[in-house]
Amino acid sequence: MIDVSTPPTPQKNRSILGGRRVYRPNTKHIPVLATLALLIVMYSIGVYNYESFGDTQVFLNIFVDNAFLLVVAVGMTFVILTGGIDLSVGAVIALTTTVAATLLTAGWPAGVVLPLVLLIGTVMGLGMGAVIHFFKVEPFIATLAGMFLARGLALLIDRNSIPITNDFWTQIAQKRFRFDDGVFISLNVVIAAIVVLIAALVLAWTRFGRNVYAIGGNADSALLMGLPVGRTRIAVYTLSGFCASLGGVLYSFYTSSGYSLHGQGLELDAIAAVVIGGVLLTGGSGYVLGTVLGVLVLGLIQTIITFQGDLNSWWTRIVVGILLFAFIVLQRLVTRKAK
Amino acid sequence: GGDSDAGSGSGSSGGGDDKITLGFSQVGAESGWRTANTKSIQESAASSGIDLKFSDAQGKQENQIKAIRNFITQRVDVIAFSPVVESGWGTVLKEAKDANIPVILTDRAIDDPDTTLYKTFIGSDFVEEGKKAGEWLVKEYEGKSDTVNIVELQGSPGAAPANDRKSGFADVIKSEPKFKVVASQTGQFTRTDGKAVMETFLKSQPDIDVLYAHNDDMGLGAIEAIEAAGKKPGTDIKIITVDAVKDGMTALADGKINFIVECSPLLGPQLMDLVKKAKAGETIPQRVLTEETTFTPEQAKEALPSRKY
Amino acid sequence: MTTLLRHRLFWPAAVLVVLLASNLIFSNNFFTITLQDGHLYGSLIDILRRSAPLVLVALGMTLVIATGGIDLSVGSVMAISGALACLLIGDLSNPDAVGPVLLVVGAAIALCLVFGLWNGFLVAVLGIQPIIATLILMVAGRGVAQLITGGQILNVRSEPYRVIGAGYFLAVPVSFLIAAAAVALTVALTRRTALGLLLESVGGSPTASRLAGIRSRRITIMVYVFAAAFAGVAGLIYSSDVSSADSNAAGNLIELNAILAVVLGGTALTGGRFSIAGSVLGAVIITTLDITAVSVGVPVETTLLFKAVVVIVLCLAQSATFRAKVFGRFGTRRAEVPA
Amino acid sequence: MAEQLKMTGIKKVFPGVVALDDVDFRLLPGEIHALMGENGAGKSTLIKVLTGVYDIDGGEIELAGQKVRFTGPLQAQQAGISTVYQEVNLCPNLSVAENIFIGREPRKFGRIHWPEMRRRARASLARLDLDIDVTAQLDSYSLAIQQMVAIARATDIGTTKVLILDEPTSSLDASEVEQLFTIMRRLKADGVAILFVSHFLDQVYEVADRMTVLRNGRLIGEFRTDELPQMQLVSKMIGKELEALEQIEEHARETTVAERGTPIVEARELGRTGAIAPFSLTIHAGEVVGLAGLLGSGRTELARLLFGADRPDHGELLIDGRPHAVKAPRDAMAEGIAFSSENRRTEGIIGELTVRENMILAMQAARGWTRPIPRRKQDELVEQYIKALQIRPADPERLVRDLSGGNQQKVLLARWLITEPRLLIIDEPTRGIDVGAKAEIQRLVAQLADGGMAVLFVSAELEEVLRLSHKIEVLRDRRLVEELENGDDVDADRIMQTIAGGATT
Ligand SMILES: Nc1ncnc2c1ncn2[C@@H]1O[C@H](COP(=O)(O)OP(=O)(O)OP(=O)(O)O)[C@@H](O)[C@H]1O
Ligand SMILES: Nc1ncnc2c1ncn2[C@@H]1O[C@H](COP(=O)(O)OP(=O)(O)OP(=O)(O)O)[C@@H](O)[C@H]1O
Ligand SMILES: [Mg+2]
Ligand SMILES: [Mg+2]
Repeated sequence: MIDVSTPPTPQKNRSILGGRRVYRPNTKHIPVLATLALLIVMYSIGVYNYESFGDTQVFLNIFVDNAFLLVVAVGMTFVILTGGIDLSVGAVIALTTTVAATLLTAGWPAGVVLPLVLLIGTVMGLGMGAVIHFFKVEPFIATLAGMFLARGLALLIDRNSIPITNDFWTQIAQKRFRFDDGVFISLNVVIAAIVVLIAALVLAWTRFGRNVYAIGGNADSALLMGLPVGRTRIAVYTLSGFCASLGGVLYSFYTSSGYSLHGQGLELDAIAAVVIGGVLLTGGSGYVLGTVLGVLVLGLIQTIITFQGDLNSWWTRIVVGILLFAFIVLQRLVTRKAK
Repeated sequence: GGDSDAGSGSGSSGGGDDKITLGFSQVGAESGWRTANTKSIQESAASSGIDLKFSDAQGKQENQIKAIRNFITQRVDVIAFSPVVESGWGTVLKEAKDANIPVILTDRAIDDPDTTLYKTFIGSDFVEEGKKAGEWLVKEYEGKSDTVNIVELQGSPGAAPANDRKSGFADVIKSEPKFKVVASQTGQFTRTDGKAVMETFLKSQPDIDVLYAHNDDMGLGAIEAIEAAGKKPGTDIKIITVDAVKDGMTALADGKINFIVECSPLLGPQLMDLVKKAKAGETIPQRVLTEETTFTPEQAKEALPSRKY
Repeated sequence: MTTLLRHRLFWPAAVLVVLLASNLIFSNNFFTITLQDGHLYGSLIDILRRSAPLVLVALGMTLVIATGGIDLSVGSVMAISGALACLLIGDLSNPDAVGPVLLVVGAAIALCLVFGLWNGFLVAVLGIQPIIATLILMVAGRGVAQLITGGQILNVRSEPYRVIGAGYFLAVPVSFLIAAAAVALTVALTRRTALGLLLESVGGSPTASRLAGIRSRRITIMVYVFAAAFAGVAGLIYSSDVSSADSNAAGNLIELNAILAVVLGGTALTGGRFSIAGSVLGAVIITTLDITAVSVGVPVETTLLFKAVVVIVLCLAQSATFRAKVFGRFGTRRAEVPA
Repeated sequence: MAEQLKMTGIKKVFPGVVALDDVDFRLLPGEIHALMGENGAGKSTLIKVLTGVYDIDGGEIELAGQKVRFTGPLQAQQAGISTVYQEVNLCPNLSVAENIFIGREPRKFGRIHWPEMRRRARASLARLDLDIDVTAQLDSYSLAIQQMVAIARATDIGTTKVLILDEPTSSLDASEVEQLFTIMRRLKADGVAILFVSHFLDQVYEVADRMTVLRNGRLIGEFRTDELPQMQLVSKMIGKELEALEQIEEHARETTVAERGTPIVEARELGRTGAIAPFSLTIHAGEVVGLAGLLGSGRTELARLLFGADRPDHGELLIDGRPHAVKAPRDAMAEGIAFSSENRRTEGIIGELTVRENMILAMQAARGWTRPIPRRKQDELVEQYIKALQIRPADPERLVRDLSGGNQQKVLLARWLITEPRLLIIDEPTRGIDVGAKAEIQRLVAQLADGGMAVLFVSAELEEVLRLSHKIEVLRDRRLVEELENGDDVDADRIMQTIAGGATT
């Protein structure tokens, strides 16, 4: 944490938003930079304390194990940037995996099932967005209803967990990109990385992306400025629905199963990741990169707990809480000081 | 009390010395039963000199997969886990297999057709438990022809024990048309919900003869509701539950419950034996059943003093 | 008539009436109240009794939400308070003496106050976003509760303690009386003093409030303390109801239900204006919904769907825009843009 | 000439208020047309009805002969109507450049061309004679700059046929106003039809060709500027004869401070790095101190330091001669200091509370939550100030956000007057307030000062400062450069010179 208050502005940021100020990071970047710095500190502590924590694969596993969360969190980032929230994502994952598994078991070809399940989440997102926009229902409630609906449907379809034995699915699930002996990432990671990249580009370089920020900054003003507020808002929930079902697909690759209880509480993890990454819950401020870091923080905490290896259930929770606390408070203090 | 110590592992990873390292991923701590299960494993690991790496999945499959993957990277000697769900273990277990780490399933089975992915499965058979409950009921009402109105308190919707205990029970009683399940709702495996749902059953169902609860806790909650309604549990309404935790056994001994199907959490000693054998490369049977029985009030009175959990 | 239709709480109340009426169809003695062993007995009494914890939690949540915050930790606080109470009562030499039990109850609530202070400190002093600040306690708190109970269900045999959740006073359920007292206290506190106004002001605009000389920090801390205290009482009722502490089940997901209740009652999550009556109504609706699902025999697989449908219907009924679009003109404004 | 825009029989009803009743309005290409009326007359509502922010309850709109009805500002904008709404309606979290271009960003290969956007933003601000960092976040700038940015946004659209400016000059200085007028005249020459709303009659007479007067939501008439003398305009707006106006004119700074004992507030080398250089200043009871300076010269910063809204990091503050640590607004309030912010929308009113609640807020905050002001007392106070400040509608239970801009400003002022402060700091108190009410407020300030209250008066309007102040503090580049006793030798020119840095001291 030595020098976090004045880290150099990353080259990339300068080209996007920098301009003339070189001596000080843009205040908007501080939360992200602080998170990054603290993440490195935390990782170093892990490496120092646990044997083989420093293995490349341990680090890569965080991505392998959290690819679906990352995708969902990216969708959530858009929603939160507009000042909304999407509680349905975990349930949409459950619905996606259940439908996919059911249809695949029934012998449908993967080429049909895949787009179909992606469509399900997208349509649900579209529906929630439309209700939120047209009927002025609070996002929290609209998406909570969406959560009940999606999980309810999943439960209705099948209350048991369903194995996926489809060849295509298992092949993808077991696809590995190996770099070195025992060092690999899964296809999920690649997909998640692509999603992150696209999302970052969309947010920084497209009108849609900027409208998202504008709405989060002040939706009334955005409307008066002649921005397509309604369209953007609906699009954002649609996008989140899509990301959730894509997350569901990744989840089904990851677990090769469909189950109505998959992804329970995942919405909270996604929201936490986004907020830890420095996105303001009130909207208008934050970056996808921050979300990636937020997911890494959660993953790293999980990894540390596993490496510790002698925590029983309640100590696990308490330690997760303590680590979260330490991280967030430090992040807050660093950010405050730098500002 | 809150004195239970944190595991027994030393914190350093396996290898080096000849101590066996066991990576164990538990479902969570969602019930007293589960905690007893954890305790049994931790205690028997300590007493048989096995270095235990314990990880709690907080009820999430993804956490469990992560944990297993971490065990693999840490190169533990044996991996054991109680799967949160039945499906979806192929990928990660293949990784374990590739890394030559034997895997033991505890408590719950998985449905992967490739049985070479794990060495053995030790645990109870939930369908069988449901059947035992049903068989007792059939015997209890043998020779009577009046309709028997049954209400059922299910576990959490979708959870394997809930699904299997329901279907096992249903399979047995469907042979006789006099058994009628008039209402079946989830009590989420908890006392409060068991009580709440039973309260409503008592008002919406005019005539209840039998209560079948998927675990003791829901049954215990239901007993309170029955008493509050001015009825006598065990007499006015016959009660069957599953688990046989201490509180349940006490109620059974008091005659408030009529029959309990045991589902033992004390897998520890059996598991440690298997771990040693797996490490030594001995052949072990694919399926090891835990020794489980059923209890009537009389048996409960006998067993209670020596009950551990 | 139109003023009645316009009233904020008309639609939630209407939904409640419909729910109750639908019960009548399925169980004809739904509205019968009899005297059983010297206390009132009947489905309506069940609703009152069982709403109590949710009403309490929703009350605290209302105040927190009014300041623009949110409290996710209420469920964990419930678990802790029940666990601590049961642990301490287990150690009493005479658990049937009223005095010591009252002391124990006081101790449990005092601990909750500390947790409330903690949340308030994170939010108001350190300036951490409420959702994350309270997430810490949500995660760690349940661990603490499990630590207290050792992961087991702690049984207590204490007649005075049992009274809190399962007892009757003058034939009326004590838990209902407690909830009613809490409602009265909250109403008095917010509407008889200036607290309500200051809360709404802080929630409406923190900056403007500060410049108007409001001690927003102190007020923010106060509402979190309130929320925790009420959650603590709710936890006592919950555990006393079945004379045991189950640190896993206690307060599980209650934060979502409480927020749902608050929003159904017409308080916006963005803070500002709040309605205590609305939140109470919301909590009663949710409880009635759960009871209704059981009493009309909705199959387990469809319970969630059933809940989703009711929530959606209620939201749409409450949305003036929806009514305007479907039933003709009720409201005139299209966009609510400040002048 | 054919009308560029024609509105006929416009009607708009809000619950409880008829905001517009059968209003006709037309706008010719190549003219600047002023829309005049008191606070709450319906000017902003007419504009919002036109651009589709509100639904119309009756009437028709024609744009270039075509019947139109917009469902929202987006459509209006696409049809060539570009608007600056009354309050600054921009996104505080975006950069200045983005605020100017969002929705029509320059693009290259389908993606936003940031360097080009920044370049054009700088150019467009340069036209308003403003040189600021366009990559900085909007809310790091003062309200005046934000207003300029909004103007830049609206005037930069090449395809604009109708330009609507709702009180764009309310917090601008004379020179900025001039810049704006230059641009307006140029656009007018290009054939753009411009609708201009302002409460500054001088400005209206300077640029407008014609004007339409509204009163209480009704059309009074349409006039050529050169045919309607200022006095008559006012009487048409107010609907009364002209005594009210006379009173303003005659009230000058005839009152002088009787004696100056210990100052209520004394700043000794008080300062805050990055905001304002250390300054020294005394304010006595019964004294009106005016702050003059250009936009961004640090007037607001100075005022905020005295109130404790920001923490000083230099010097000390003496209250009644004793050093005092003013760390938060509360501390200042405890010493009888009040501060009404220039930014009423984000730092002033609380929109979802009622007029009554907004008014008593500061007093209640000072008393603490345990001692609520009795309802009867509240009603009395509120009624008194609604009357004194002519707040319309005179309904204390109406939500403040439903009030017109000028009336919101009055509510804010009332909030502080109710606390009966010893020192009242008012930053742009007459922003967006109509002539009648402005006179009222000025008289009130003078009256309060006569009654012993000290006032620190910040206004972009130099005339106003000159008229009211006993003493004028001139700021330049965030530094207090001179203090002028407001004698006969002090006039606008003299102050302008000081501001410009050319005066001999
Ligand atoms: N959203 C609204 N809801 C209810 N009433 C409103 C709303 N907007 C405006 N009004 C009322 O309509 C009337 C006209 O307001 P408007 O804002 O058009 O006045 P204005 O002429 O622009 O005044 P000002 O000079 O103060 O800006 C006022 O009485 C106001 O209270
Ligand atoms: N010309 C300028 N260049 C850069 N920044 C400016 C300029 N003018 C104002 N600012 C910004 O405006 C902010 C507020 O200045 P301040 O409020 O003290 O000015 P003021 O004298 O009150 O003027 P105003 O009439 O704009 O309120 C400052 O923080 C500064 O960042
Ligand atoms: Mg206006
Ligand atoms: Mg200013």
